[in-house]
Amino acid sequence: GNSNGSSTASGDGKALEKTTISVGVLAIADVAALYIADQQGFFKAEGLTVQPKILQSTAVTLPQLMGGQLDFALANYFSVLSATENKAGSFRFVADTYEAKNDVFSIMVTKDSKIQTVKDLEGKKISVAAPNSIGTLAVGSTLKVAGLDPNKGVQFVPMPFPNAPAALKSGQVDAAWLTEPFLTNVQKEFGARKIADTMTGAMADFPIAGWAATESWTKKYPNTTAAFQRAILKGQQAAAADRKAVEKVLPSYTHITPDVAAVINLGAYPTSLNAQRIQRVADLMVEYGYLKAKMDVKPLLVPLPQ
Amino acid sequence: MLDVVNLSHTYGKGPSAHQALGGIDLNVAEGELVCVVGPSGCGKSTLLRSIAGLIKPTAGQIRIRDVAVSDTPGDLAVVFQDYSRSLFPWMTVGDNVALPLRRRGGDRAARRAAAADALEEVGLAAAATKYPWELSGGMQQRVAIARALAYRPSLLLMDEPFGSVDAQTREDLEDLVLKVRELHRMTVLLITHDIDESVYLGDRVIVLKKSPATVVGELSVKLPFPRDQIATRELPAFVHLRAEVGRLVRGKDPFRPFQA
Amino acid sequence: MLDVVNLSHTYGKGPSAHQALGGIDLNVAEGELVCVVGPSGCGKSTLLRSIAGLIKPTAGQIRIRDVAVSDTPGDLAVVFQDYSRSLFPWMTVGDNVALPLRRRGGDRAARRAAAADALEEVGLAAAATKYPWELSGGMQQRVAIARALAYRPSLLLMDEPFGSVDAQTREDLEDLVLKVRELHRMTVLLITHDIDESVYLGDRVIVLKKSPATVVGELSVKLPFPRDQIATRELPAFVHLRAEVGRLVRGKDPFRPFQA
Amino acid sequence: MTTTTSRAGRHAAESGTEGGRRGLLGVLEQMWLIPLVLVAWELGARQGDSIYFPPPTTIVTHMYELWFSGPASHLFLTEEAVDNLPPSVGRLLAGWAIAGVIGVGLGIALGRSKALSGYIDPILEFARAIPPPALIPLFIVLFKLGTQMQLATIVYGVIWPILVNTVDGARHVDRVHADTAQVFGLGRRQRLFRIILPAAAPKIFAGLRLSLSLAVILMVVSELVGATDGLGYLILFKQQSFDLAGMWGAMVLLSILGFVLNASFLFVERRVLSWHRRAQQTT
Amino acid sequence: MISARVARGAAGVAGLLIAGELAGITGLIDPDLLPRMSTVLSGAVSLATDGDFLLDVQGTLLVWGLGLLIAVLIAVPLGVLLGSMPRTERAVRPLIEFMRPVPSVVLIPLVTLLIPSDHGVKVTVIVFAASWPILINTMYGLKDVDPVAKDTLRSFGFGDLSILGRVSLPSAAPFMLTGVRLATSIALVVALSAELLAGGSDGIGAYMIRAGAGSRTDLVLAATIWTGVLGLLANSLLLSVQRRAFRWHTVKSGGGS
Ligand SMILES: Nc1ncnc2c1ncn2[C@@H]1O[C@H](COP(=O)(O)OP(=O)(O)OP(=O)(O)O)[C@@H](O)[C@H]1O
Ligand SMILES: Nc1ncnc2c1ncn2[C@@H]1O[C@H](COP(=O)(O)OP(=O)(O)OP(=O)(O)O)[C@@H](O)[C@H]1O
Ligand SMILES: [Mg+2]
Ligand SMILES: [Mg+2]
Repeated sequence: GNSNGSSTASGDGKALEKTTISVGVLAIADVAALYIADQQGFFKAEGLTVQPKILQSTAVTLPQLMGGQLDFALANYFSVLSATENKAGSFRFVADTYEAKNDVFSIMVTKDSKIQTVKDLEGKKISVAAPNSIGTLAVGSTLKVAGLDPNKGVQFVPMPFPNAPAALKSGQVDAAWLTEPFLTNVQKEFGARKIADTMTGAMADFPIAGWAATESWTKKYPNTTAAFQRAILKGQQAAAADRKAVEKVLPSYTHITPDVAAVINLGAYPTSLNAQRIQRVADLMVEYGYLKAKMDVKPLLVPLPQ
Repeated sequence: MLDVVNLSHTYGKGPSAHQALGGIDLNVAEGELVCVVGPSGCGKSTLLRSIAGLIKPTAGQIRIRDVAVSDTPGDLAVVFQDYSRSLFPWMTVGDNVALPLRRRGGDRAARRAAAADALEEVGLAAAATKYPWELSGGMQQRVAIARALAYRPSLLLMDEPFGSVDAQTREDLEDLVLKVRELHRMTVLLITHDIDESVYLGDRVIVLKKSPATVVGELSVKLPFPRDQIATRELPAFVHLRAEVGRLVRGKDPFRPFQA
Repeated sequence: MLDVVNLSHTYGKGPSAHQALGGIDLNVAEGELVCVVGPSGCGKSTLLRSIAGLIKPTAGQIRIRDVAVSDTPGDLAVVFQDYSRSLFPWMTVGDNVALPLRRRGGDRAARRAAAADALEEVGLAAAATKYPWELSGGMQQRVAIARALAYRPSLLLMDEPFGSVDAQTREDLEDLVLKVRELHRMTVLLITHDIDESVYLGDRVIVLKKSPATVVGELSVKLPFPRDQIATRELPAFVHLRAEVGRLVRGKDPFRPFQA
Repeated sequence: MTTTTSRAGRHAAESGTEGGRRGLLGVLEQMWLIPLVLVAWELGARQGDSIYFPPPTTIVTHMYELWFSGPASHLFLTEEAVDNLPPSVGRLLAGWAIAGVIGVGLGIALGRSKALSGYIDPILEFARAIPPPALIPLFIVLFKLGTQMQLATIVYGVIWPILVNTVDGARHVDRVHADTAQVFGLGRRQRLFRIILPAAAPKIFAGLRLSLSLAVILMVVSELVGATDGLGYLILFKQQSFDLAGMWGAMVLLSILGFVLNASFLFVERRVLSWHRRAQQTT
Repeated sequence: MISARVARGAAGVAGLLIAGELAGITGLIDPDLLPRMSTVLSGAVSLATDGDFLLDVQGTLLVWGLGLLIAVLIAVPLGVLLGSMPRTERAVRPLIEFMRPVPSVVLIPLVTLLIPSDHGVKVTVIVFAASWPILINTMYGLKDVDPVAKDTLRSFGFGDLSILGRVSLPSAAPFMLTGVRLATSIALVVALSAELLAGGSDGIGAYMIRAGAGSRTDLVLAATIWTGVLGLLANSLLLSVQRRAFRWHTVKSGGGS
C-alpha cells in the first residue's frame, strides 16, 4: 500500500528532495519488481511514496517524463536511444529492469498455417507492437539469421499485443510477434504454433527496458533518485530470487489470472545497471540501421548508489 | 359526398385543454360549394384540418362518400391559411404547383404545362421560375391556389384563400374558383370571414359560433348561375341573404370581443 | 414627418433582377394616417420595408422629421404581413407583446400590465399565457397588432393588418387603431387592399400601380371624426371617395391580370 | 457587434462576394489571418526552440524533402508520398461516402418513424459512446481484410454527426410543409426526395461537414492499428522514430487535406443550398 | 407514452443482446476470438461492484464532464460570434478548417509536454475534439433563423446584440443542443481514447489497458459496455432537457403529434 507517512530522510540519511513520486508503468511483467518493492515496503523504508500510472505504450511515456507528469517511467532501451539520437529529450536510466529470456518474445502462427520455418515468412504480414521498435529489431534479427532481409523481408503490421491474437486467428496477419501472457494464451486457446523464439543468438538475454527519468530531474533530485534506485534494486533482487513473488504480484496490476501467471515464461530481472550489456542494444540498432551513428550508452546511465 | 357527424376536438390535456370544436354536424353534397363563416378563432381551421385528416378529432366521425375516413382522404387538395409556409422554399413556383400533379400521371412536360396554365389563371404566368420567397404575400397565396386548382381534386378545402389579395384580384379569383369547380365538378368547402364572399360563392353558407365551435345556422343560397360580380351582388336576394348571414354571425349573443 | 423621395428598389441583379419600386414620392404629416392601396405584388410591402430600414433601397431617400435615415428609425413599430412568422414561438403571447416594451423602460410588472391591456383591446385577454402556435391565424394577427399598439410608437407601419380576421373583428380593430392613434398622436402608414377600409381609416389614401410601383394618385379623405362604422360608411362623401379610389386603382390601364 | 453597419448594407457586401467578384480581394479577405498566424508560430517556435515544436519553415522543408521532391513523372511526389497518400485519401473518401449514405438513410427513417426510433435509438446512443479503438477487436473479427477494417473504423467514427443531425432535421420538418405533402397525397418517394430531404438539407449538411474532418481524423486512427501504409501509419512511424518534424509535416498534410476537402464541400453546399441562403437573406 | 418508448428501447436492446449471444453460440463469431455476450454481460455486472473500476469510472466522469463543460463554454460563444459576423467568420474559417482535421490522439504527446497534469492533458484534448460539433451546429443554427423574426425586433429598434440574444439564440438553441449531444459522445470517446493512449492513474481506459494486458478481452468489452451505458444516460438526460425546454420547437414542427 502507498502509505502517506512520508519521512523526509532516505535510507542513507540524506534528505529527500521529493517524497511522493509518480512512476509510469506498463501493465506487463517488466515492472513486477516495482510492485514487489512497493508491497514489501522497500519504498517506504526509503521514505518514498510511489504512485504508479498505467500507460499503454512508450509513445507518450517520454513526453510525460519531459512534461513533468511522471518522475520515473519504465522505458525500453530502444526508444530512449532512438530519442537520444534525435535529440528528442535527454534521459537517464537509473535502473535496469527486464531482460529477455528464451520463449518470452516469439513469432507465432496459427495451427494450420502453411508457414513452417522463418524462411516461409518472406513477404508475409507479421504483427509487431509498434513500427520502428524493439519488435522490428528482434524479428529483423531472426530474419537475418534465416537469410532474409531484416527490414524488407516481411511486412510489419503495427498492432498492440492485445489485438494481435484475433488478427492472427482471423487471418489478417500471417504471423504475430507476441510476448506473455499472449503467447501462452494463443497456444492454449487456439493452439497457435511457435515459428521462432526471437530472443536467441545476437538477441539472447537482450536488455528490454529500464527505469528512466530526465537528465534534469536526476540532477535536481539526486537523493530521491538514489533512494528510488536502492528500493527498486531490492525489488529486482526479490523478483530475481523468487519467481513466485512475481507470480503473486502480477494479478494485482494486470488482469492476468493467477493460473496463467503460474505458467507463463518470464524474462530475467537484472540486479545491476551494466553499461556493457546495454551497449549491445545500441550496437545492434546501429547494425540494423535504427541508429545512424554509433552511440556510447555510458553517459545515459546513473550508476547505482554503492 | 362529405358528412361530418358530431365532430369534437379538444387541444391539449388537463387544465390547459381547449375545446375548439363542440359537436359539429354538416354535410356537403357532390359538386356543392359550401362556405363556412364564423368569428376569428372559433375553430374553422380546426374543422378543415380534421376533414383533411391532419388532426385526429377527439370525437365524432367524418365520412366521405359514406366511407368513414381516419386518414387523409385521397383526391383532396387544401389551400392552407398559412399559405406562405405551405409553399416549399427549395422549389420554384412552377415546381411547387407541378409537384402534386405526379399523382395525376402524365409526363413531365404535361405536368409543367398544367402548372403553367394554373399559374396563368391566377395571373402569375411570369413567376413560374421564381422562388416563393421572391414573391409578395398575395402572390404566394395565389400560387397556393393555383396548386390546388391544377390538381383538380374531387374535394377542395380552402382556408381563407383570398385574404391577402386586393379587391380586384379577389373578384377574379372568386370567379376562377366558380369556373373551375363548374368545369371539373369539384366539391368545395371554403372558409372565409367575408360574408359577401360567402354568399357570392356558396351554394350554401354554414355559420359557426365560438367556444367551442358549433353550427348556429345554415342558409341555402339560391342565386342563379353563372354569377357575376356586379349583377349578382345587386340582386335583392343577395342583399337579403347577406343580411341573413350577418344576423346569424352576430347571433343572439352578439359577438363583441372588445367589450370584455 | 415622413418623406419618401424618389424611392426605387430592384431585387436581385443581372437578368433576373426585378424592379419593385420605380421612384415613389410620398409624405406623411405628423399625426396623419395614410393608407396605401395597390394591386397584389405591386410593391407595397417593399415600400414599407424600405421605410422601416429593413431593405436598403437601390435609389432615393427616406427622411423622418427631415433627417435622412439609412438604418431602422427609432420609435417605430411594424405589423408585418407575415404576422405568424413575426411572433416568437418560444415565448408566450404575453411575452411576445411585452418584449418590445423593454425599449420603453419601466419594470417587469408595468410591461406585463401594458401587454395585458393591449391584448384585452384586441379581444385576447385570455390568451396571454398561451403560445402563438396555440392560436388561430386571426388570433395571431391580432397579437401582432397588440404588440405594435402596446409599443406606442410615434410612427406605426401596418402591412395588411386585418387580412385574417372576420368582418366584425375587423371593424373593431379598425376603430381601435383610430382610437389609439388619436389618443397617442401616432403617425400611421397602413397598407390595405380593401378600398372601403382605406377610405374609412385614412386621412389620405395613396394609390400605387404596378410594375414597377409608382404613385398613380392621392386622395384626401375629408370625412368627419370620430368615424363610425355605420354612419360614416353611409355618408355620400364616403361612397364617392370609395368610387374615386376604385377608379384610381383600376386606372387607365385596367388592371386585369387574368386576361393575360 | 457591428451595430453601425445596417443589415441591408451587410447583405449587399455579402452578395457582392458571393456573386462572382471574388478574385484577389476575396482571397485576401479570407486568408489574411493565415500568414499572420504562421509568422507568430515561426517566431514562437524559434523562441521556444523545442524539437517537439519545430517552426513552420523547418516543417515545410522537411515536407518538401520527404514528399514533394520526387520526379516530375510522379507529379513531384516521392515514393513515400505515392505509397501513403492515395490509399489514405481513398479510404477517407470511401468511408465518408458510406457513412453519408447510411447516416442520411437511417437518419431519415429514424426521424420520420417514431416506432423505429423507439426500438433503435437506445442502441445507437449506446454505440455512439463507444470509442472506435475499443471496437477494434470486434472489427478484427468481423472484417477480414485490412482495408475493410479501416473503412469500418472510419464509417463507425464519422457516421454519428450525420445520423444525429439528419434525425434532427427530418424530425423537425415544418408542420405546414408536412401537412401539405400529406393532403396532396405525395407518394413516399416524393415525400422523401422532394420534401423531407430538402427540408432537412441544411442540418444534414452541417452533419456532413462535421463528419468530413472527422473522417480525416478517423483515417489516422484507423491506420494506427494494423495498417501498413497511409498517413496515420506514417505519423505513428515518425512518432516512433522521433522524427518530430516529419510528424508535424504529416499533421500539416492532414490539415491541408482537411482544408481542401472542407473548401470543396462548401463549394458544393453553396450550390445545393443556394435556395436556403438566398431565402434567408431576402425576406 | 414514455413507458411505450422505454419498452420499445428495451426490446431493441434485448434483441441486439440476443443476436450477439446467438452469433457466439452458432459460431458465427469465433468464440476463441470474442467472448460470448453472456460472459461479457456477467463481467459488466460484476464490474458494477468492483471498487477499482468504480474509481476508474469516476476518473473518466471527471475529465469527461469538465471537458464537455469547457467545450460548451468556448464553442457556443465562438459559434455565435462567427455565425453572426460573416466577415469575421470568413477570416477565421481557414484557421478553423486547418485545425479541425488534426486528430486529438496525435496531439496527446504534444499536449503532454505543455500541460503538467494528467487530467489537464485529457481535458485539453477533449475540449479540442468536442468543440467542433457545437461550433458548427451553432453556426448553422444561426444561419437558419427566420429573417422575418429578426426583422421584427430590428424594426422595434433593437440592436444586433438584442436580436442575437432574443431571437437568434432561442431559435438556434435546439440545433445547438443537438451539437452538444454530439459533443457529449465525442467527449466520452476522446476521454477513453486518451486514457487508452496516455494511460493514467484512473479512468475506464486505464482499466481497459490493464484488462487488455492480461488478455482479458471479456473485461475489456465489459468496460466498453459501461462506456456505452454512460453515453446512453447522458444522452437521455440531454434529450429530456430538449423535450422540456424546446417544446415549441417540437410542436411547431409537428414532431410532437
Ligand atoms: N426577396 C425578393 N426577391 C425578389 N423579388 C421580390 C422579393 N420580394 C418581393 N419581390 C418582388 O417584388 C414585387 C413587390 O413585392 P411586394 O412584396 O412589395 O408586393 P406587395 O405590394 O406587398 O404585394 P401583396 O399585396 O401581394 O403583399 C413582387 O413582384 C415580388 O415578386
Ligand atoms: N395547436 C393548438 N393548440 C392549442 N390550441 C389551439 C391550437 N390550434 C388552435 N387552437 C385553438 O383552437 C381554437 C380554434 O382555432 P382555429 O385555428 O380552428 O380557429 P379559426 O376559426 O381558424 O380562426 P381564424 O379565423 O382566426 O383562423 C382557437 O381558440 C385556438 O386558440
Ligand atoms: Mg383559421
Ligand atoms: Mg405585401
